[in-house]
Amino acid sequence: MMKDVRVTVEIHDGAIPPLPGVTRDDCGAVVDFQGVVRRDEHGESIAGLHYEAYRPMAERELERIARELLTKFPCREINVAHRLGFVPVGEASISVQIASAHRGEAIKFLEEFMNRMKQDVPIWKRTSQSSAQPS
Amino acid sequence: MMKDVRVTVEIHDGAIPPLPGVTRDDCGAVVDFQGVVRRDEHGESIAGLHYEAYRPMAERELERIARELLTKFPCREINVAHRLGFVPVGEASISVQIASAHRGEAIKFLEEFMNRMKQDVPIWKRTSQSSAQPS
Amino acid sequence: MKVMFFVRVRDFTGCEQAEIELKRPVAADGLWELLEAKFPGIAKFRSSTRLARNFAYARDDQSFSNEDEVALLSPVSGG
Amino acid sequence: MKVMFFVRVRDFTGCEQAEIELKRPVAADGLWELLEAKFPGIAKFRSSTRLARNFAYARDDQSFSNEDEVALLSPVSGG
Repeated sequence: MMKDVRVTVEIHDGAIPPLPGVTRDDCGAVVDFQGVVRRDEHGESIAGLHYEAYRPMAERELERIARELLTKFPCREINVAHRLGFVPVGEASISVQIASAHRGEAIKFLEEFMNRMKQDVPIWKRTSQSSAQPS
Repeated sequence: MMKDVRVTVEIHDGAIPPLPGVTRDDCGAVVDFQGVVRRDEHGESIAGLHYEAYRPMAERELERIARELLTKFPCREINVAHRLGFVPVGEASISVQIASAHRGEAIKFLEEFMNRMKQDVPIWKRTSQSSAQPS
Repeated sequence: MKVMFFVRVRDFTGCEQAEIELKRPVAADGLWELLEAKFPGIAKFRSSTRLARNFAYARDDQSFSNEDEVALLSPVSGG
Repeated sequence: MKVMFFVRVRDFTGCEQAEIELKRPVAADGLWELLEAKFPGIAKFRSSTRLARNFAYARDDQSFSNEDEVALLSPVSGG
Protein backbone atom coordinates (compact mmCIF):
# COMPACT_ATOMS: atom_id res chain seq x y z
CA MET A 1 0.00 0.00 0.00
CA MET A 2 2.79 2.42 0.88
CA LYS A 3 4.72 1.80 -2.31
CA ASP A 4 4.13 4.28 -5.05
CA VAL A 5 3.44 6.97 -2.44
CA ARG A 6 5.53 10.13 -2.57
CA VAL A 7 6.19 12.31 0.47
CA THR A 8 8.29 15.46 0.19
CA VAL A 9 9.17 17.82 3.03
CA GLU A 10 10.90 21.14 2.51
CA ILE A 11 11.91 23.88 4.87
CA HIS A 12 12.55 27.24 3.23
CA ASP A 13 14.20 30.41 4.46
CA GLY A 14 12.29 32.53 1.96
CA ALA A 15 8.93 32.44 0.19
CA ILE A 16 7.60 28.94 -0.42
CA PRO A 17 7.90 28.13 -4.12
CA PRO A 18 4.93 26.52 -5.87
CA LEU A 19 4.60 22.90 -4.75
CA PRO A 20 5.61 20.29 -7.32
CA GLY A 21 2.02 19.59 -8.35
CA VAL A 22 0.37 16.31 -9.07
CA THR A 23 0.63 14.78 -12.51
CA ARG A 24 -0.38 11.18 -11.90
CA ASP A 25 -3.67 10.00 -13.34
CA ASP A 26 -4.80 7.86 -10.39
CA CYS A 27 -5.72 10.77 -8.11
CA GLY A 28 -9.27 12.08 -8.16
CA ALA A 29 -8.69 14.68 -5.47
CA VAL A 30 -5.99 17.27 -4.94
CA VAL A 31 -6.15 19.45 -1.83
CA ASP A 32 -3.82 22.41 -1.40
CA PHE A 33 -3.62 24.15 1.93
CA GLN A 34 -1.86 27.38 2.73
CA GLY A 35 -1.47 28.76 6.21
CA VAL A 36 -1.17 32.50 5.77
CA VAL A 37 -0.01 35.17 8.23
CA ARG A 38 -2.94 37.38 9.17
CA ARG A 39 -2.82 41.10 9.83
CA ASP A 40 -4.47 40.64 13.15
CA GLU A 41 -2.70 38.38 15.64
CA HIS A 42 -4.29 38.13 19.09
CA GLY A 43 -5.96 41.51 18.62
CA GLU A 44 -2.72 43.24 17.63
CA SER A 45 -1.97 44.50 14.14
CA ILE A 46 1.30 43.03 12.94
CA ALA A 47 3.59 43.29 9.91
CA GLY A 48 4.43 39.59 9.96
CA LEU A 49 5.61 36.71 12.10
CA HIS A 50 9.05 35.31 12.78
CA TYR A 51 9.35 31.53 12.57
CA GLU A 52 12.22 29.47 13.91
CA ALA A 53 12.70 25.73 14.03
CA TYR A 54 14.84 22.96 15.34
CA ARG A 55 15.33 22.23 11.73
CA PRO A 56 16.62 18.65 11.42
CA MET A 57 13.99 17.45 13.86
CA ALA A 58 11.23 19.53 12.25
CA GLU A 59 11.93 17.89 8.89
CA ARG A 60 11.87 14.43 10.43
CA GLU A 61 8.70 15.08 12.41
CA LEU A 62 6.86 16.41 9.35
CA GLU A 63 7.77 13.28 7.43
CA ARG A 64 7.06 10.98 10.37
CA ILE A 65 3.59 12.45 10.89
CA ALA A 66 2.83 12.23 7.17
CA ARG A 67 3.93 8.59 6.96
CA GLU A 68 1.98 7.70 10.07
CA LEU A 69 -1.21 9.34 8.81
CA LEU A 70 -0.86 7.60 5.45
CA THR A 71 -1.55 4.30 7.18
CA LYS A 72 -4.84 5.78 8.42
CA PHE A 73 -5.80 7.87 5.39
CA PRO A 74 -4.24 6.32 2.30
CA CYS A 75 -3.22 9.10 -0.05
CA ARG A 76 -0.82 8.96 -2.97
CA GLU A 77 1.20 12.11 -2.75
CA ILE A 78 2.02 14.50 0.09
CA ASN A 79 4.09 17.64 -0.38
CA VAL A 80 4.80 19.81 2.65
CA ALA A 81 6.75 23.06 2.85
CA HIS A 82 7.26 25.31 5.88
CA ARG A 83 8.85 28.73 5.77
CA LEU A 84 11.20 30.06 8.44
CA GLY A 85 12.39 33.56 9.30
CA PHE A 86 10.19 36.61 8.81
CA VAL A 87 6.93 35.92 6.99
CA PRO A 88 5.05 39.09 6.03
CA VAL A 89 1.27 39.40 6.44
CA GLY A 90 -0.54 37.79 3.51
CA GLU A 91 2.22 35.29 2.74
CA ALA A 92 2.20 31.58 3.48
CA SER A 93 4.11 30.10 6.39
CA ILE A 94 3.06 26.56 5.49
CA SER A 95 1.86 24.86 2.36
CA VAL A 96 0.54 21.32 2.15
CA GLN A 97 -0.54 19.48 -0.99
CA ILE A 98 -2.32 16.16 -0.81
CA ALA A 99 -3.44 13.94 -3.66
CA SER A 100 -5.59 10.84 -3.23
CA ALA A 101 -7.89 8.62 -5.22
CA HIS A 102 -10.97 10.00 -3.46
CA ARG A 103 -11.48 13.29 -1.67
CA GLY A 104 -12.39 11.90 1.76
CA GLU A 105 -8.89 10.68 2.58
CA ALA A 106 -7.20 13.87 1.40
CA ILE A 107 -9.48 16.13 3.45
CA LYS A 108 -9.15 14.00 6.60
CA PHE A 109 -5.40 13.77 6.09
CA LEU A 110 -5.14 17.55 5.90
CA GLU A 111 -7.21 18.09 9.01
CA GLU A 112 -5.26 15.63 11.11
CA PHE A 113 -1.88 16.55 9.66
CA MET A 114 -2.33 20.19 10.66
CA ASN A 115 -3.45 19.22 14.16
CA ARG A 116 -0.47 16.92 14.64
CA MET A 117 1.90 19.42 13.10
CA LYS A 118 0.82 22.05 15.59
CA GLN A 119 1.36 19.64 18.47
CA ASP A 120 4.64 18.00 17.57
CA VAL A 121 6.76 19.78 14.99
CA PRO A 122 9.44 21.91 16.67
CA ILE A 123 8.69 25.18 14.95
CA TRP A 124 7.84 28.36 16.85
CA LYS A 125 6.40 31.67 15.82
CA ARG A 126 6.92 35.04 17.45
CA THR A 127 5.40 38.40 16.66
CA SER A 128 8.83 39.91 17.04
CA GLN A 129 12.36 38.58 17.38
CA SER A 130 12.14 38.76 21.16
CA SER A 131 8.72 37.54 22.30
CA ALA A 132 7.83 33.88 22.18
CA GLN A 133 4.22 32.97 21.72
CA PRO A 134 2.25 29.77 21.94
CA SER A 135 -0.04 29.26 18.94
CA MET B 1 -21.35 38.22 9.76
CA MET B 2 -22.23 37.59 6.12
CA LYS B 3 -21.15 41.02 4.95
CA ASP B 4 -17.67 41.19 3.54
CA VAL B 5 -17.98 37.60 2.35
CA ARG B 6 -17.39 36.90 -1.33
CA VAL B 7 -18.92 33.93 -3.14
CA THR B 8 -18.25 33.34 -6.83
CA VAL B 9 -19.66 30.51 -8.92
CA GLU B 10 -18.55 29.81 -12.47
CA ILE B 11 -19.48 27.14 -14.95
CA HIS B 12 -17.01 26.66 -17.78
CA ASP B 13 -17.24 24.82 -21.06
CA GLY B 14 -13.47 24.41 -21.24
CA ALA B 15 -10.56 24.06 -18.80
CA ILE B 16 -11.11 25.81 -15.50
CA PRO B 17 -8.92 28.92 -15.37
CA PRO B 18 -6.95 29.59 -12.18
CA LEU B 19 -9.31 30.72 -9.43
CA PRO B 20 -9.15 34.41 -8.54
CA GLY B 21 -7.00 33.79 -5.48
CA VAL B 22 -7.21 35.38 -2.09
CA THR B 23 -5.56 38.70 -1.44
CA ARG B 24 -7.20 39.84 1.78
CA ASP B 25 -5.10 39.91 4.93
CA ASP B 26 -7.72 38.58 7.36
CA CYS B 27 -7.55 34.96 6.19
CA GLY B 28 -5.16 32.60 7.90
CA ALA B 29 -6.19 29.58 5.86
CA VAL B 30 -6.67 29.04 2.15
CA VAL B 31 -7.85 25.63 0.96
CA ASP B 32 -7.91 24.77 -2.73
CA PHE B 33 -9.62 21.62 -3.89
CA GLN B 34 -9.55 20.09 -7.32
CA GLY B 35 -11.64 17.14 -8.37
CA VAL B 36 -9.70 15.47 -11.16
CA VAL B 37 -10.82 12.86 -13.68
CA ARG B 38 -9.04 9.58 -12.99
CA ARG B 39 -7.82 7.10 -15.56
CA ASP B 40 -9.69 4.32 -13.86
CA GLU B 41 -13.45 4.75 -13.50
CA HIS B 42 -15.31 1.79 -11.99
CA GLY B 43 -12.56 -0.58 -13.10
CA GLU B 44 -12.61 0.65 -16.68
CA SER B 45 -9.80 2.66 -18.28
CA ILE B 46 -11.23 5.86 -19.72
CA ALA B 47 -9.99 8.84 -21.72
CA GLY B 48 -12.18 11.29 -19.86
CA LEU B 49 -15.70 12.03 -18.65
CA HIS B 50 -18.54 13.99 -20.19
CA TYR B 51 -20.31 16.41 -17.87
CA GLU B 52 -23.65 18.02 -18.48
CA ALA B 53 -25.74 20.29 -16.30
CA TYR B 54 -29.05 21.98 -15.89
CA ARG B 55 -26.96 25.08 -15.98
CA PRO B 56 -29.06 27.91 -14.50
CA MET B 57 -30.12 25.69 -11.63
CA ALA B 58 -26.63 24.29 -11.10
CA GLU B 59 -25.28 27.81 -10.67
CA ARG B 60 -28.01 28.69 -8.20
CA GLU B 61 -27.61 25.47 -6.21
CA LEU B 62 -23.85 25.93 -5.94
CA GLU B 63 -24.35 29.43 -4.58
CA ARG B 64 -27.23 28.40 -2.32
CA ILE B 65 -25.22 25.57 -0.77
CA ALA B 66 -22.24 27.86 -0.26
CA ARG B 67 -24.34 30.57 1.40
CA GLU B 68 -26.09 28.04 3.59
CA LEU B 69 -22.83 26.45 4.75
CA LEU B 70 -21.37 29.87 5.49
CA THR B 71 -23.86 30.23 8.33
CA LYS B 72 -22.46 27.02 9.82
CA PHE B 73 -18.78 27.43 8.93
CA PRO B 74 -18.02 31.13 8.67
CA CYS B 75 -15.47 31.64 5.91
CA ARG B 76 -14.57 34.82 4.09
CA GLU B 77 -14.23 33.85 0.48
CA ILE B 78 -15.58 30.98 -1.59
CA ASN B 79 -14.76 30.51 -5.26
CA VAL B 80 -16.30 27.57 -7.10
CA ALA B 81 -15.88 26.52 -10.70
CA HIS B 82 -17.28 23.46 -12.45
CA ARG B 83 -16.37 22.35 -15.94
CA LEU B 84 -18.86 20.90 -18.45
CA GLY B 85 -18.43 18.91 -21.64
CA PHE B 86 -15.57 16.47 -22.11
CA VAL B 87 -12.94 16.55 -19.35
CA PRO B 88 -9.82 14.50 -20.16
CA VAL B 89 -8.15 12.27 -17.59
CA GLY B 90 -5.86 14.30 -15.32
CA GLU B 91 -7.81 17.54 -15.69
CA ALA B 92 -10.09 19.13 -13.11
CA SER B 93 -13.87 18.90 -13.35
CA ILE B 94 -14.37 21.02 -10.24
CA SER B 95 -12.28 23.53 -8.38
CA VAL B 96 -13.14 25.04 -5.01
CA GLN B 97 -11.19 27.70 -3.14
CA ILE B 98 -12.02 28.60 0.42
CA ALA B 99 -10.44 31.26 2.62
CA SER B 100 -11.16 31.68 6.29
CA ALA B 101 -9.64 33.20 9.39
CA HIS B 102 -8.78 29.77 10.80
CA ARG B 103 -8.27 26.45 9.04
CA GLY B 104 -11.00 24.49 10.83
CA GLU B 105 -13.89 26.28 9.14
CA ALA B 106 -12.34 26.09 5.68
CA ILE B 107 -11.67 22.35 5.92
CA LYS B 108 -15.14 21.57 7.29
CA PHE B 109 -16.71 23.82 4.66
CA LEU B 110 -14.91 21.95 1.90
CA GLU B 111 -15.92 18.55 3.22
CA GLU B 112 -19.58 19.44 3.57
CA PHE B 113 -19.74 21.50 0.39
CA MET B 114 -18.53 18.58 -1.71
CA ASN B 115 -21.01 16.21 -0.04
CA ARG B 116 -23.90 18.60 -0.64
CA MET B 117 -22.75 19.36 -4.16
CA LYS B 118 -22.82 15.68 -5.03
CA GLN B 119 -26.33 15.36 -3.63
CA ASP B 120 -28.04 18.43 -4.96
CA VAL B 121 -26.34 20.18 -7.86
CA PRO B 122 -27.88 19.12 -11.19
CA ILE B 123 -24.71 18.06 -12.95
CA TRP B 124 -24.20 14.60 -14.40
CA LYS B 125 -21.18 12.75 -15.64
CA ARG B 126 -21.06 9.97 -18.20
CA THR B 127 -18.15 7.89 -19.41
CA SER B 128 -19.41 8.41 -22.93
CA GLN B 129 -22.01 10.60 -24.59
CA SER B 130 -24.58 7.84 -24.34
CA SER B 131 -24.33 6.11 -20.96
CA ALA B 132 -25.53 7.87 -17.85
CA GLN B 133 -23.86 6.98 -14.60
CA PRO B 134 -24.58 7.73 -10.99
CA SER B 135 -21.49 8.93 -9.13
CA MET C 1 -45.18 24.89 -18.94
CA LYS C 2 -41.68 24.14 -20.08
CA VAL C 3 -40.33 20.75 -18.96
CA MET C 4 -36.60 19.94 -19.13
CA PHE C 5 -35.14 16.45 -19.48
CA PHE C 6 -31.59 15.28 -18.76
CA VAL C 7 -29.44 12.18 -19.18
CA ARG C 8 -31.44 8.95 -18.88
CA VAL C 9 -34.84 10.68 -18.99
CA ARG C 10 -33.78 12.63 -22.07
CA ASP C 11 -32.55 9.39 -23.63
CA PHE C 12 -36.05 8.02 -22.99
CA THR C 13 -38.08 11.00 -24.25
CA GLY C 14 -35.69 11.66 -27.11
CA CYS C 15 -35.91 15.41 -26.52
CA GLU C 16 -34.34 17.97 -24.21
CA GLN C 17 -37.50 19.84 -23.44
CA ALA C 18 -41.24 19.78 -23.99
CA GLU C 19 -44.15 22.16 -23.65
CA ILE C 20 -47.15 21.07 -21.62
CA GLU C 21 -50.29 23.18 -21.54
CA LEU C 22 -51.71 23.52 -18.03
CA LYS C 23 -55.24 24.86 -17.63
CA ARG C 24 -54.83 25.12 -13.89
CA PRO C 25 -52.02 24.52 -11.39
CA VAL C 26 -51.32 20.88 -10.58
CA ALA C 27 -49.53 19.02 -7.83
CA ALA C 28 -46.75 16.50 -8.54
CA ASP C 29 -49.24 13.65 -9.09
CA GLY C 30 -51.07 15.66 -11.72
CA LEU C 31 -47.85 16.66 -13.40
CA TRP C 32 -46.70 13.04 -13.71
CA GLU C 33 -50.08 12.08 -15.18
CA LEU C 34 -49.67 14.73 -17.87
CA LEU C 35 -46.10 13.61 -18.54
CA GLU C 36 -47.19 9.97 -18.79
CA ALA C 37 -49.92 10.93 -21.27
CA LYS C 38 -47.33 12.66 -23.45
CA PHE C 39 -44.43 10.20 -22.93
CA PRO C 40 -45.98 6.81 -22.12
CA GLY C 41 -43.69 4.87 -19.80
CA ILE C 42 -41.94 7.93 -18.33
CA ALA C 43 -43.56 7.17 -14.94
CA LYS C 44 -40.94 4.46 -14.39
CA PHE C 45 -38.43 7.26 -13.69
CA ARG C 46 -40.58 8.86 -11.01
CA SER C 47 -39.06 7.05 -8.02
CA SER C 48 -35.54 8.13 -9.03
CA THR C 49 -36.45 11.64 -10.17
CA ARG C 50 -36.56 14.88 -8.22
CA LEU C 51 -38.64 17.71 -9.61
CA ALA C 52 -37.34 21.25 -9.84
CA ARG C 53 -39.52 24.31 -10.34
CA ASN C 54 -37.97 27.53 -11.57
CA PHE C 55 -34.41 26.38 -10.86
CA ALA C 56 -34.97 25.16 -7.31
CA TYR C 57 -35.99 21.78 -5.92
CA ALA C 58 -39.77 21.53 -5.58
CA ARG C 59 -41.29 20.90 -2.18
CA ASP C 60 -43.36 17.72 -1.77
CA ASP C 61 -46.54 19.80 -1.70
CA GLN C 62 -45.41 22.05 -4.54
CA SER C 63 -47.99 23.33 -7.00
CA PHE C 64 -46.89 23.76 -10.63
CA SER C 65 -48.42 26.34 -12.93
CA ASN C 66 -48.34 27.01 -16.64
CA GLU C 67 -45.69 29.75 -16.32
CA ASP C 68 -43.21 27.50 -14.55
CA GLU C 69 -40.08 25.90 -15.88
CA VAL C 70 -39.99 22.36 -14.52
CA ALA C 71 -37.06 19.95 -14.67
CA LEU C 72 -36.91 16.20 -14.13
CA LEU C 73 -33.65 15.55 -12.34
CA SER C 74 -32.07 12.10 -12.22
CA PRO C 75 -29.65 11.35 -9.39
CA VAL C 76 -26.82 13.83 -9.87
CA SER C 77 -23.15 12.95 -10.21
CA GLY C 78 -21.22 16.20 -10.49
CA GLY C 79 -17.80 17.00 -9.13
CA MET D 1 26.32 15.81 25.06
CA LYS D 2 25.10 18.67 22.96
CA VAL D 3 22.01 20.45 24.31
CA MET D 4 19.94 22.76 22.10
CA PHE D 5 17.81 25.66 23.38
CA PHE D 6 14.99 27.49 21.60
CA VAL D 7 12.76 30.53 22.09
CA ARG D 8 12.01 31.19 25.74
CA VAL D 9 14.56 28.71 27.07
CA ARG D 10 17.21 30.20 24.80
CA ASP D 11 16.22 33.66 26.01
CA PHE D 12 16.83 32.37 29.54
CA THR D 13 20.15 30.60 28.94
CA GLY D 14 21.38 33.28 26.60
CA CYS D 15 22.83 30.65 24.25
CA GLU D 16 21.59 28.39 21.49
CA GLN D 17 23.47 25.32 22.59
CA ALA D 18 25.67 23.98 25.35
CA GLU D 19 27.98 21.05 25.90
CA ILE D 20 27.45 18.88 28.95
CA GLU D 21 29.92 16.17 29.83
CA LEU D 22 28.20 12.93 30.84
CA LYS D 23 30.29 10.26 32.52
CA ARG D 24 27.48 7.76 32.26
CA PRO D 25 23.99 7.71 30.77
CA VAL D 26 21.32 9.55 32.74
CA ALA D 27 17.55 9.55 32.83
CA ALA D 28 15.51 12.76 32.44
CA ASP D 29 15.79 13.59 36.17
CA GLY D 30 19.57 13.37 36.03
CA LEU D 31 19.66 15.48 32.88
CA TRP D 32 17.61 18.25 34.45
CA GLU D 33 19.90 18.22 37.51
CA LEU D 34 22.92 18.74 35.29
CA LEU D 35 21.14 21.49 33.38
CA GLU D 36 20.11 23.21 36.61
CA ALA D 37 23.71 23.07 37.83
CA LYS D 38 24.86 24.80 34.65
CA PHE D 39 21.91 27.20 34.22
CA PRO D 40 20.48 27.84 37.69
CA GLY D 41 16.71 28.41 37.45
CA ILE D 42 16.24 26.49 34.17
CA ALA D 43 14.20 23.87 36.05
CA LYS D 44 11.23 26.25 36.00
CA PHE D 45 10.82 25.36 32.32
CA ARG D 46 10.67 21.62 32.94
CA SER D 47 6.89 21.35 33.21
CA SER D 48 6.41 23.06 29.84
CA THR D 49 9.35 21.43 28.07
CA ARG D 50 9.52 18.22 26.05
CA LEU D 51 12.90 16.60 25.62
CA ALA D 52 14.12 15.38 22.28
CA ARG D 53 17.00 12.96 21.78
CA ASN D 54 18.68 12.71 18.39
CA PHE D 55 15.87 14.54 16.60
CA ALA D 56 12.95 12.56 18.01
CA TYR D 57 10.83 13.04 21.13
CA ALA D 58 12.32 11.18 24.07
CA ARG D 59 10.28 8.52 25.82
CA ASP D 60 9.50 9.07 29.51
CA ASP D 61 11.98 6.35 30.45
CA GLN D 62 14.58 7.54 27.94
CA SER D 63 18.25 7.28 28.85
CA PHE D 64 20.55 10.02 27.54
CA SER D 65 24.24 9.40 26.80
CA ASN D 66 27.20 11.59 26.08
CA GLU D 67 26.97 11.09 22.32
CA ASP D 68 23.39 12.30 22.11
CA GLU D 69 22.06 15.59 20.82
CA VAL D 70 19.36 16.68 23.21
CA ALA D 71 16.89 19.52 22.67
CA LEU D 72 14.65 21.35 25.14
CA LEU D 73 11.44 22.01 23.26
CA SER D 74 8.95 24.62 24.44
CA PRO D 75 5.32 24.24 23.30
CA VAL D 76 5.47 24.49 19.54
CA SER D 77 3.50 26.95 17.39
CA GLY D 78 4.32 26.23 13.79
CA GLY D 79 2.04 26.46 10.80
